[in-house]
Formats: sequence, structure tokens, C-alpha cells
Amino acid sequence: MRAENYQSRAQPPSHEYELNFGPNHPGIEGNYALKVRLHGDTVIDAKADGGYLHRGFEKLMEQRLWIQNIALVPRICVPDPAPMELAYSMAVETLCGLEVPARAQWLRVLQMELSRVAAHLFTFGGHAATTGMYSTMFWGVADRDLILDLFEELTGGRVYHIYNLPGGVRRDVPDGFLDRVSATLDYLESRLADYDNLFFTNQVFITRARGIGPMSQQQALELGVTGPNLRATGLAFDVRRDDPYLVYDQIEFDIPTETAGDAWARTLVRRAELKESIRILRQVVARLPGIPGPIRAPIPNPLAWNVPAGEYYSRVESSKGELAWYVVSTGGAKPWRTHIRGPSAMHAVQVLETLVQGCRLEDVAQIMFSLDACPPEVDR
Amino acid sequence: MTTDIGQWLGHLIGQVEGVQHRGRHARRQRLDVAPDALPALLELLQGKGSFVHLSAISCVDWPEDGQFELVYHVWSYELKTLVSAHIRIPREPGRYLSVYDIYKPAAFFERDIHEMYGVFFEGSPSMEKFILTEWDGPPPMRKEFDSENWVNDHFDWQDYHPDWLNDIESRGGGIAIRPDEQRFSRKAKHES
Amino acid sequence: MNVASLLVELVLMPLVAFVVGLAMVLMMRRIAARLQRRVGPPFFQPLFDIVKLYGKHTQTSHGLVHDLGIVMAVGGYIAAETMLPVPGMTGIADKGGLVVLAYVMMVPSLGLALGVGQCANPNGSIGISRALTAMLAYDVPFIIVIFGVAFHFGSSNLITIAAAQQAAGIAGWGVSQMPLLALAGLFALHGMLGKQPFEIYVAPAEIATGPMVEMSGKHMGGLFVMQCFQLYTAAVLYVTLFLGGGENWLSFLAKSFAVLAVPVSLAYLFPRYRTEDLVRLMWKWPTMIGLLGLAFLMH
Amino acid sequence: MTSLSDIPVIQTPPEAPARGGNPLANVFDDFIRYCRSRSLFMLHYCTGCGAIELPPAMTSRFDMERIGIQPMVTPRQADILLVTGYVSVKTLKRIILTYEQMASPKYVIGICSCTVNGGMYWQSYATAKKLNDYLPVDLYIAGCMPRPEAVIEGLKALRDNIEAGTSDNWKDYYQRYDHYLGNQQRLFGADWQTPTEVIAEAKHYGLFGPDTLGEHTRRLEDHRKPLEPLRMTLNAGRLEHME
Amino acid sequence: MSDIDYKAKGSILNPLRTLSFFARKPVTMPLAPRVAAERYRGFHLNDWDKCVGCSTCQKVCDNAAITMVRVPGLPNDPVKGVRDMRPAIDYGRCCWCALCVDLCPTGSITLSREYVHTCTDDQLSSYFILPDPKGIHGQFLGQGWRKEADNDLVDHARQAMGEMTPAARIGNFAEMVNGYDRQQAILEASRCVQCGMCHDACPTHMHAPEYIRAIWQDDVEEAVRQIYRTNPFAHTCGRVCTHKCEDACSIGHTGEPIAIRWLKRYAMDSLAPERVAAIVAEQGKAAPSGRRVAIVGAGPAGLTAAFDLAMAGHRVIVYEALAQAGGMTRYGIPDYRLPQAMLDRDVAVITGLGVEIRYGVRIGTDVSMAELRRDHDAVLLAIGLQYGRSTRIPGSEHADVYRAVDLLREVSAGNPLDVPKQVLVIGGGNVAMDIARSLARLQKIRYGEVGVTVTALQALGEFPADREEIVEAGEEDIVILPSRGPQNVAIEDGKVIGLRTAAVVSLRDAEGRFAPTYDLDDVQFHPGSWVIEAIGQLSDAEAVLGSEVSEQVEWRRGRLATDANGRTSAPWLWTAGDVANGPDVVHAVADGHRVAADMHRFLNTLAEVMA
Repeated sequence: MRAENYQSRAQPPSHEYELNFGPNHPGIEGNYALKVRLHGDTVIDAKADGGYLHRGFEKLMEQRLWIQNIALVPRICVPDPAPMELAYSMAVETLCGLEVPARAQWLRVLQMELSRVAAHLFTFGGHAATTGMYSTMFWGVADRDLILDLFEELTGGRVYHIYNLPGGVRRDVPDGFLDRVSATLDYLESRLADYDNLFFTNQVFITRARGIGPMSQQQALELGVTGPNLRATGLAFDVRRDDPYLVYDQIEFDIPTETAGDAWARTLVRRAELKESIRILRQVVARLPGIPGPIRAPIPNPLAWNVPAGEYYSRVESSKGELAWYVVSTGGAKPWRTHIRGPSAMHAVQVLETLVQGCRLEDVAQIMFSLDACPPEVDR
Repeated sequence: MTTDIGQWLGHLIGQVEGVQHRGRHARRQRLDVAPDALPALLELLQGKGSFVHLSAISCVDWPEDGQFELVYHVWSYELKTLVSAHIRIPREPGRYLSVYDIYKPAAFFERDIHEMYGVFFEGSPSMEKFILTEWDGPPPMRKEFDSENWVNDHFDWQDYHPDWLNDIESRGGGIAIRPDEQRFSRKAKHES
Repeated sequence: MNVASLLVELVLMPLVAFVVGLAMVLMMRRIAARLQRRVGPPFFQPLFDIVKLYGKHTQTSHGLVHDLGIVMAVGGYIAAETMLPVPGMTGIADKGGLVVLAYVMMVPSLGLALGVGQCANPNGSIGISRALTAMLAYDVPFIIVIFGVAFHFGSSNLITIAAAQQAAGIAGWGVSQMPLLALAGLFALHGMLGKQPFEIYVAPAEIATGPMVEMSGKHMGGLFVMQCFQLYTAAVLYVTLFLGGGENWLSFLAKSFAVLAVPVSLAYLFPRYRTEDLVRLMWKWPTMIGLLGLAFLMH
Repeated sequence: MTSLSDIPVIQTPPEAPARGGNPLANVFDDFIRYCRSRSLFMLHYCTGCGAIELPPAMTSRFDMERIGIQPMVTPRQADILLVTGYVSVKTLKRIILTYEQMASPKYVIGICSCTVNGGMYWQSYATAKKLNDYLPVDLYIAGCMPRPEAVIEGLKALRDNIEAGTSDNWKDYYQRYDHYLGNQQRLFGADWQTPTEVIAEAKHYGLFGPDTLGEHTRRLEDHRKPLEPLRMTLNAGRLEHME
Repeated sequence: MSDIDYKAKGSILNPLRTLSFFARKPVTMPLAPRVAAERYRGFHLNDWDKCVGCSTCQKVCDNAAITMVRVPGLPNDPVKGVRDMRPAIDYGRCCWCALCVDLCPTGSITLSREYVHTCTDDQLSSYFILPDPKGIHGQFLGQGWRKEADNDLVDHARQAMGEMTPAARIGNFAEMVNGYDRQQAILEASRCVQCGMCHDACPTHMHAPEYIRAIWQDDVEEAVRQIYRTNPFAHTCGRVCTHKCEDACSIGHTGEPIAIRWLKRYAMDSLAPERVAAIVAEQGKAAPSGRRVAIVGAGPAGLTAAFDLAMAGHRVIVYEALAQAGGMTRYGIPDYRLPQAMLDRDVAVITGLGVEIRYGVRIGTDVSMAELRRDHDAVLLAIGLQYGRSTRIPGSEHADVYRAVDLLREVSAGNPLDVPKQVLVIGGGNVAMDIARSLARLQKIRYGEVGVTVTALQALGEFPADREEIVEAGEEDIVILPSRGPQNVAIEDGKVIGLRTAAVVSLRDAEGRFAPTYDLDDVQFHPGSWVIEAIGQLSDAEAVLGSEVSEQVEWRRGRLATDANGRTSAPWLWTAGDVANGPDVVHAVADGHRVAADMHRFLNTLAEVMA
């Protein structure tokens, strides 16, 4: 026993008290913190505290060659790294005037949508776990792993694919890969019924999620909300369709929306998006074999690659929302400035702070996970 | 489509002085704006132009010009166009007006720019640190801040003494890059 | 009964309870694993956990009350074990009876509340206030059930109750005689175990396991032991009240594990209720069913 | 509060208890060590990107529970601190606090390149480069990030080390506290202090080493302030009425 | 949109269906690690036989994780572009991006499918490994990510060099190669991976990586500055260098080497002579030392030495027997390869430093060596190999049997030649090609058609001449007959009518000495009015030195014996260039530097002694 080792801290007497959510807290997504002030069980104020995952990406990128940054960028958002590569590559391509071959574009769609499915499965798991339903998490993460297996086969890496290069992609699909994609999609579709039974139609979960963290469309627009969170308020905006990139304009897909803007609506939107992504992937699998061509536009020697001076703001739809890169080149071998606008920069800070006000302590974690906020995107 | 928007935009910004318009890639329009004119322009864009979504505010450091460039990326859900409004402000004292009352998301970006570049935004709801709360160095994104030097001052690199290297060194070989390019230390082994 | 054999029983009964409880913990974790499509822990895992926790070098105590709280928690259950008749051993069951048992079973929660309060961790405090609220919630149907059973068998002595059921065969089991009360009892049992959907007071995602947040080393080990006892107590009490108690060890254990498997399996299929939902639910359905059962019984 | 000067400096670390000839003398110790190696609670703290491979390792596909590992949410209950990749300076402070709160024996696992020599972020002003400067590390798992199988192999290696009794770097933190504290001070400033009194603990558990005290612990003593009540830091305006 | 309605209440029973999973098998994998995918990016492998130690991987590495380590005992041959260095990898840095694989010029680095490595704190040195084909733990666990056509980032193709078509070039002596324009030069320069193999391979160790980088950065002045660090014959070398550097270029292992020579030419050509002179002057001439140096022969070696010595502040006087400076580069290399105006630029830079060239002064004839020695502190003999070897076959003493060097000298000097319609050249070296192609041009101008036949002892693949020379000669309708040994010059009526050759059976005897044997059953007759021997050159050092000095110095196998720095046994006399080492401009330049450095040292000690 060692009484001397512990001094309890005197708390000022108050009806209100403060609780630290994070950084070391299971209710927080990643390494992030939320300080909440409570009155009883009700949150009266909250303040986000970031920077635990700050690595200074934007500074690092200014010190590295254009090509070297390809290895760096996926690390900005770990649960959904693929769109980072894409957005950065697209910016460099635009600056260089590189024409990406059609096949590469389809391969990129394949990568993006697989990544989206994986990210959504992960989010469902995380969201369920905040309400105490660990089985969904165990399932979701295990099923996501099947997609990671596909990534491993296609790109050589499970999580960090480093698959895109400015100009195209690094590898073509291996033999029989598309069949395995189809098989995995079949499996995932068959699993959806299981998920519905366990999770999406679970009365207890619906009770927990409905009406939690509601956001009106007006509020969402004011706060800069994007992605599934915005669509859950009724605005059918999707960068893939409204600011098209790759070959999304040649692909059929719907943009699911809900109107209530609460945790349950966001979950439903993600669930529908998962199905849409599977639909997109089916089209990719069907059409990819018929698309000939190189998978990469010729690029200069990466060690001596001056990207022409200019600037570009490239945007893609990540699983979390609008992901944008502002890239400025002065014609040098390294970027002059890159600015990453992660969707979570909004969701994890202002939106979260706003939405948790007035909610119950029980729902704080749920709100964060239902927003699918990804702290490394905030911290960079 | 683009030209229409270009014309339309040209017409719209005709109402504000000190704005230059350059049509760029499809769905990307660039405006070069005098610092004074920006708030009025943004209000116009948001109010009349349906550019309700502030996608980001980027800061670019141009030490040779002694300027910071602030780029306001706004998006219209209706016109499906992104307008980037560029302004340049002097690096010293690095102060500018907040656009928080026009676009709420500005709070995050302005705070971020304040942390990373030291630009102060008057009227922003909070200029307190967020990411770099425990950082007392200079604003790290400024070009004059040398990250690698800072790292060398504050950290040691790992010390490796694998057997194979000892063996090669005993035969006269060894690390073949210049000591100043070598990024891990090779001090004498700890006295342990 | 001589004093020596009583003493032996008093030692043996908690010991048996502990061993069976370990197996119950293992079952619980294996059930979770199975439903989550995985393999689960090795056979001796619950034991390893407890031995390890007791074997920690650092033992952080937050003061005397903190230590005392754990002692109360474990002690309460040890006392309860001696009042639960098992095949061949009755301990002090005929002296205690249902009412004393019901009180004794509240001791651990109160002990925990004391101990956690001392830790001055807000998460712990929130957790314990939730736990006490939850206790209030499930105690209502629990008391109704206990009352009903005692009324039915005309005794609050568990030995008598068990004997009465065993004498009449399956038809005489509490579950056949008072199905509604048995159902309400199952709810109360589930609540008592604190498993999802009634798990709000530990809720890792909100309050970092609540009462356990400051526990480490042997305090945590104490809680692990307590969990063994808790599972055992709840299961055995239910078996004694409704499933004819223990005729022999085989059927006794089979019934206990089977009873426990029900709430434990359900636990992994549901998220947790909020506190007020929990209270509402407990005071609504089980209580209504229990009262209905009681009404039938009295009729 | 115990003052540093009260603590006698023990020159030689206490000798291990003499082991007699009785082969059963250590059975109990061995048993506890075996249990310890079979039951490892892992702190649920995602410090860096490597954390993304932990959910797969914990969940159904790779199921860590098979080797007795389960996540725990508070440092008090945890045995393993998994440092999953880069640690920003801000996180490093929390990691040290967390580590000091954990009950020994405790183990630190450094995952990914970043914990060894800075990894991808070797140029970054924001991340710490060598974890073993600040905490004693028991095991490293290579990869960027290591796959779940590699993580599990690492945990198995740790398990074997614990069973063999070779994994006791946690003692090093007490015995060479001055070294670790010095590195912490170099990074966080001279006034760095944690709520846990490591020196008092070292004394209590007989882990006082010749290097427990030194110039850095003296500096700590100079700067040490009594712990203050938590301040409400939600927003500046509300601070006053709390005082 | 969604098939679950927002307002749906859900069901409390639906989750119970999940209980069916009691009957289903777990999805958990076995505890042992799986085999990774075929292109998995695991730990590194390195094929030591393929690896040349170029260190490109080190440069492309994001994280400074790759460090080159010198491994004594491995092949180390700068001329072949092989170093005894191998990459070591720091797994405390590596991010497994595999850029090192994609950019490896030889394709030696690959990644394995192995991914498990753990160690305790005291074994951390195991994080720093020297990959070999077996892998991190000495156990090959399968090949993972490797370079294939898709992910190969090496830029294999050289920028095409524009040149005149054979038809356009054959009728004149205009320079046939266009040179790169700015765009091409930058693109070509961008292919360089800065491995420095060229620097090592170059006899004078030119700073090729630096000037290539400067060209890529569009900073031609910097490029010229880098070039002049080691080579005052920049224009010349930019055109006619034998480019050992390109043979060593690491890109050349899987693609076409960087056109280093053309890049040098581009840099030199794109700058006005005045700018070049100004850049050279930037280096700063040392204060006059008061020492005098005589250099015999204004060839590349002599002038390079003159350049260095002049920069060091010595008074340098070059004695040249012919009318113009440049030696063999002027009198041996035809204009279509090296316009004399370009050579003049190089010479002008050197004379601009105050080097005095006295033309038409033949040492040994006009001035004796003894006089030279008397008037100077040191003398450098850089007279080159001015005399052609003879085959000494029957008839070779005929007046119409020429040595190639003599004819080339005449062509370069602009003297009219009475070239016949059909000539025969013996030899397979560059000189043979030069004379053949020069005469072909003269024939074309005079007769409108080419009649040149080249016979050489060697098989076609083993010609000493540059491959491109042979190809271009072929394009210019020159007939090349490999593996034929000259037997005799056919003379009829006192006139040469042709050459008889026999097929070569073998060139060397069992010990590898040069001793050709012929198949005398296979004799051919090649008609022609001139026979030109281009089988090597000799020097006339003895004549220059004079008998007195010749007797003082030591000789070795007909050459002046020197130490490693070109100093003869006479302390005041050095020798450099072709006369000392092989016939090649860049070697001569290298020689000039080496000797000049030694002379400078000597002159300095002399100064100290005097003081």
C-alpha cells in the first residue's frame, strides 16, 4: 500500500463539473480529446482539444519531393487513407497537365470505393461500440479485413496502399483479382442481412440513436458540414457527382439522403452508401476488363521532377465528406505549400462542440462516432 | 457552362472594387482581391451568389515578397463552382479581419492559420491555440522555421551497432555517406 | 449439525462458488466469442486474470475506505454464498432465508459505492450513481419475485423452497408454478448481472468502465472475484427459486449454467439502454409481469 | 509530500531474494509469472496510426483473446502500454502520465518504425523520435504499420519473455529515473512534473538504483509545485467564477 | 432512399436471430502468421549480384532510412560502374512505400513477403539491416513487391539526338550532330539519378552529377562552373569524349545511359565564350609565383597542365610545333565531329589566362631541350603520339601507303588532298573510322560517290572503335570488312592497286598475347589506289628530348619511365598525355591535371628552398 503515492485532487464545489473525454478514452475516436462540462448528466458546454496526432504534414511535405509525398499523404487519415492519395495525385496531375489513362481512372475508382466500404464498416463498428454493442464492432472489423486482403493483393499494403502516383496507379490488377472482388462483394451483401438483424433494425439501438445530435440542413450548411453528415440533413450533395472526378460521371449510383440529420439518419445514410459503393464496385468489375491501356501516364524521373508553377484545389469525396487539397507549386522539386482540408476538421471541432451541447453524457461518444470524425485529419 | 459562370461571376464582382477575375480549370474560378474588398466580396458571393460553403481558408507564405497569401475557397451548391479568392497581406504585422460572421467554419481555419503562421484575425471567436497548445516555438509553418534543425536540437537519433556492421567496420568498410548527411547517430556504445 | 462441519461448509461453499464462478466467466466469454465469430479465451483465462491481478507489484490504494469497499463487495457475496444451498451443503441457508439474502446481495453494490467514492474520480462517481440507480430499478421486480416465491411456498427459507420443488418434480418447479414471476425474475437477473442492455453503469465509451476506473491490482482482482460470485449467486438463486434447486451436482450445475446462458447470450446482441430507459423498462415490463404473476398467485 | 532529500540513496540495488536449494521454493513465483504472461490487459489508447491494425487484431479475425489479451480502458488496470506509432510531443506527455499510473509489472510495446527512430516523421517538429528515451520499452514490433499477425507475434514474444522472466524493463524506469526524467525535461522543459511520485514509489518497492536520483531529479525538486485542483478551462470567460 | 425507414421502430426480436451464430464456425484465422500476398511490401531483399551500389534508393527514400555501407571485398570498378557499396535499411524509419524498388536502376532491391520482426530494447540493432537475397532473418519467405513494367519509375529512354542524315552529311565536313535544345537538355538531365557513377568512372572525375543537376535546374552558368572545375577542354569533350561515364551510368543497366557528353556540349554551347571566360575567371588566379614552366605540345594534356599551372600563378609557355593548338584534337579529329571553331574556344579560355603558346617551335630542332631546361624551372613533355605505326606488310613502304594520322593532319590543316576514287583503310579503331569517313567526304565532294573499304582484324563486335562510329560509317556507304588480316599491298606498275587480306583464325595465342593467325585459303583482293594504315601511333620523344637528355632519363618499353604523377627520372621533367598514357582526350586532360598538381608541388618546394 502506498498512501504517499496518491493525492486526491480537491474539486471545487459545484453543481457543474468537467469531464475529460480523451485523449486516452475509449469513447473518443482516435487520439483526441473533448472536455465536456456537465450539469448532472447533461452537457452544457464542450471544447475540443486536438493536436495529439499533429505531425506537421504540411511542413513535412514542403521538405520532400513530389513523389515522396505520395508515401506520406495516406497517413493523414488512417481509417480511410485512399482518398488522400487520390486528392494529392489529382492536384499534381492538374499542375503538370498529366492526362491520366482511362484504365488508371477505373482502377482508382475501384480503390476508392473499396476504401469507402472498409471505412463505413469500421464506422458502424465504432458507432455500435459506443452504445455498448461490441458484436457489431467485432463483425464489422472482421469483414473490413476481407477488403484489406483485397488491398493487400492489389496494392501490396493492407492499410497504406501508396497505390496512386501522379499520372496513374502503380500496379494493374493481378490475375483473377476481379473475381475475388466479386466474391467479397457477394459475401458482404449476404452479410448485410445479418447486420440488419443485429444492428440496423435493433430496437434498442434505434432508440439510442434516433434524435441524438440532430442537425438541421441550415445548421449543417452554416457549419460547413459535408459528406454523409450533410446528406443526412437532406441535401444530396456528393463531390463525386457535383464536382466530378475520375470516371464517376460514367458510373451509375444514387446519392442516399435522409432528412432528420441525427445519429440515426447518419447511420442510415452510411448504410445506404455502403450498398451504393457495392453497386459502383460491381460496375467497375464489369467494365474494367474492357478498358485497355496503360495504367500510368509517363512521368519524369521522380528525383528530378519540377512541377510547373501553379496552384490547384482538388476535391474528392472521402467516406467522411469533402476532402480537399490546396497545392501550390513554384516550379520546384518540392511543393511550396500544401493545405489539407479534411472533412473532419469541421466535424470533429465546431460541429461536435455544437451538437453535444444539451445532449446527455451517454450520447457524447455516439455523436462523435456518428459524425465519423477522424482526428488525424484535424491534427494533420 | 464555365464561360457562363465566368461571365456571370465577372458581372457579380463588378460590384466590388479591387477584384480581378481569372477563369481557370472547369469549376475553378480564381479571384484576386484587394484585402479591403474581401469581406464585401464574400458577403456578395454568399448572399447573391449562393456560395454558402466555405471549403477552406489556405495560407501561403511568400517570405521573399514579405507577404502572406490568404486563399478563401468557397463553393456554391447551386452553381457547382468553386471560387478561390486570393488576397495578399503584409507578413508584418500579419493581421487581418475575420470572416467568421460571414462563414462560421472560418473560425477553425483562422485559428489554424494563427497557430501555424501567426496571422491574427480580428473578430475571430477564438485565437487560442488548439493543436499546438503545448508548443512554444515560432509558428512552425513559416518558411523560416527549419523543422530539421529544430529536431536535431531536441532529439537524438537511434544508435545502431549491429554485428554485421561491426564486422564490416573491422574489415575497413562501413557507413559510406558523409556524416552530415547521416540521420542516425553512431556514438560509442553506452557504458553499461 | 455440528460446528466443525458447519465451518467446513462455510469455507467450502464460497470456494465452490468461486470455482463455478470462474467457469461461468469462462462460459460468458466463450459465448461472446462465439456470437462474435471468434474463438475466445483459453480455459484457464479467468483464473490467470485473477492471479495476475493479485500478483501485481504496484498496489494502488486510495485510502482505507477504498480498501474496505472492496472487502465489503467481496465479503457481501461470500456471505451470500453461505446462504445459498447447494447439493449436500446448506451452510447457514436455513438461518438466513430470502430476505436476509436480498439484503446481503445489496451489500456489494453499497461497498463498491463507498470504495469508488473514495477514488475521487468523476467517472467512478457517475458510474456508481448509475449503478445504484440501476439497482433500484431491478430491485423492484426482484423484490416482487422474492415476495411471490416466498408467498407461494409459504416460506422464505431457501432449503424449504428447494425441497418443495424437488418433491413435486418438474411440475412443482417454480417456473411451472409461477411462469410470470419466473419471467420477471429473468429480467431482474439480467439487470443484476449488469450486462447489456443494462450495462450503462460501466459504459466504457462514456465513463471508462465507471466504478472500475480507479481499480487496479488486487482491488481489480477483488472485482474479478466478485464477478465470479455475482454470476454464481444470480444463477444459483434463480435455480433455487424456480428450477427446483440442486438435486445433485450434475443437474444443479447444468441448470445454473443454462440459466446464466440466457442473459449472457442476450447481452451480446443489444446495445445498452440509457439510465432512464433502463429504469423505465425495469419498472414497466418486469414489474408489471411480476405484479401480474403475484396477482395470479394470490388469487 | 516526501522530499527528495529524505530518501537515502542506496548504492546497490536490493539483491534478489536468495533462492534456496528447494526446487519448490519458486513454484509460487513461477506460477504468478506464468499467469502474468497468460493474462495481459492492453491499454486501449490509440496513440498513432498503428492503432488501426489493433482493432483487427482484437476482433474476430485475429482474436487476441486467444492468447489472453484483452483491451482495458484505464491505465490502472492495464499491463501493456501499446505505443502504436508516432507520438506527438503532446501525446508523449500523456503517455508518460499514463505509464506512471499503470501498476507494475507493466510493459511497453513500441509498434511501427516511428517509435524506434522517428519513422516517416523524422523531420517533424511535432513528434518524438525515440520512445526509449522517455520510457523503458520491452518490445518492438517492426512495420509501418505491422499487420495484425505481426502484432500478435509480438505479443506472443512478450508473453514468452515474461514467462521466462526476462521482460522487466519497468524496473529500469525506477532504477534509472534520472535518465528518463532528463530526456523528458529536455523536451518538455525544466518544470515538467507528473502527479505520480516515481521516486517515492521506487523507495517503496525497493527499486532504488544508483541512477534513480541525479541532476534532473534535483531540478524536478526545484520546480515541483503542489498539485492544483483541476481548472475549468472550457473557455476563458468562465474561469473567474471558479476561483 | 434507404430500405430501412427512418421512422421504423425496429424489432427487439430481430437481434435474436443472431443466436444462429452459435451454430456457425468462427472466422478467426490460425494463430501463425499468414503468407502475405504476392506483391506484399514486406522487409527488403537485395540481390547483391545485381546491385551496383549506385545509392539511388538512398536518394529516393522519404525517410533517410537507407544508408549506403561500404562492404570491402565486393567488386569495385568505377569504369564498369560498380561500387562495393550496398544499401542498409533502418526499420526505425522505413515506411515500406517501395519507392526504392520502383526507382532502383538495376532492379536489385525488392521486397519480401516477410513481415514479422520483433525485438527487445537491447536488440534494437536488429532494426538496422543490410538486406541480402535471403531477407532479414536469413530465411527467404517469398518474393513480394518487385519492379515490373507497370511500376518501373526509371526513365529508360534517352532524348533522341538530332543529327544530319547520311545523305546530308556525307558531302561536307559540317558538324553532323545538332546538339540538344534547352527543352531536350532539361528533359535529358532530369533522367539522372545523381548516383555519381559517372564521376567515378571519368578519368578526370568530372562533376557530372552536379552539372547535370544544374542543367536540369536550367542554370547553365552553374553547369559550366562545375564543368570547369575539372576540364578545360569542355567544348572538345562535349563532342568527342569517349564518355566512360556513360558506360558506367547506372541508368544504363536497364535503359539507355544519360547522354552526359551531349549535356556537357549543351551547357558549353549555350553560353557565350565571354561568359565562359568570366566564369573561369571567377575561380580566381593565384598571385604570380615567379616560376616558369615550359610545356612541349599544345594538346589537351599540355594545355590542361598549362591551365592548372597558370591558375596556380606560374608563368607558362607552351611550345607547339604546328601552326595551331589542340594537338590530336585538332589534327586527328575531323571537323564533322569537332568543328575547329569549338576547339578554338577552349584554347582561347586557356590563353586568356596568360598562357603563352609559341607556335611553330619544334623542340629538339628549333630549340633544344637543354635550352628549355635552362630557361624554365620545370618542363612538361606532352607531345602526344604523332607517328602512325606501320603494318610492315610487303608493299607498305610504298608512297601511296599512308599513315592515318598524317592524312588526318593534312585534312584538318585544310591542305588539298589528291584523294583517289577507291581507298583502303587497315584498322578498326576510331582513327581508322575518322580517316575513312574523312576520305569518304572528300571523295563525295570530288567524285560524287564514296569508295572506302575498311578492313580490320577484329570481329565486328570487338572493334576498338565506338559503336556509333561504325554504324555511322556504314551509313555513309563505307564498306567494313571485319576479321580480315592484311597480307600485302598489291602494287602494279609502281602504283598501288589494292590490298590482299586473309581471314583471321585467331587473334591471340594461348597465353593471350597478340599473335594473329590467318586462314591463307581465304584470301581476298580489295582494289584501291591508296592504302591507309590506322593501327596505332608512336611518339618521337627521343627526337624531342635530344640525345643528351634521352640518355639521362630512364626508359621503359620504349616509353619514358615515370612515377605515378608523370614525373620522369629527371627531377625537372614530366610527361603527360598520349605520350604517357592511352590515346583519348579525357585521359589526356586527367593526365594534365595530375601532372600539373605534381609540378605545382615541386615548384612550391622550389620556392621554399629559394626562400
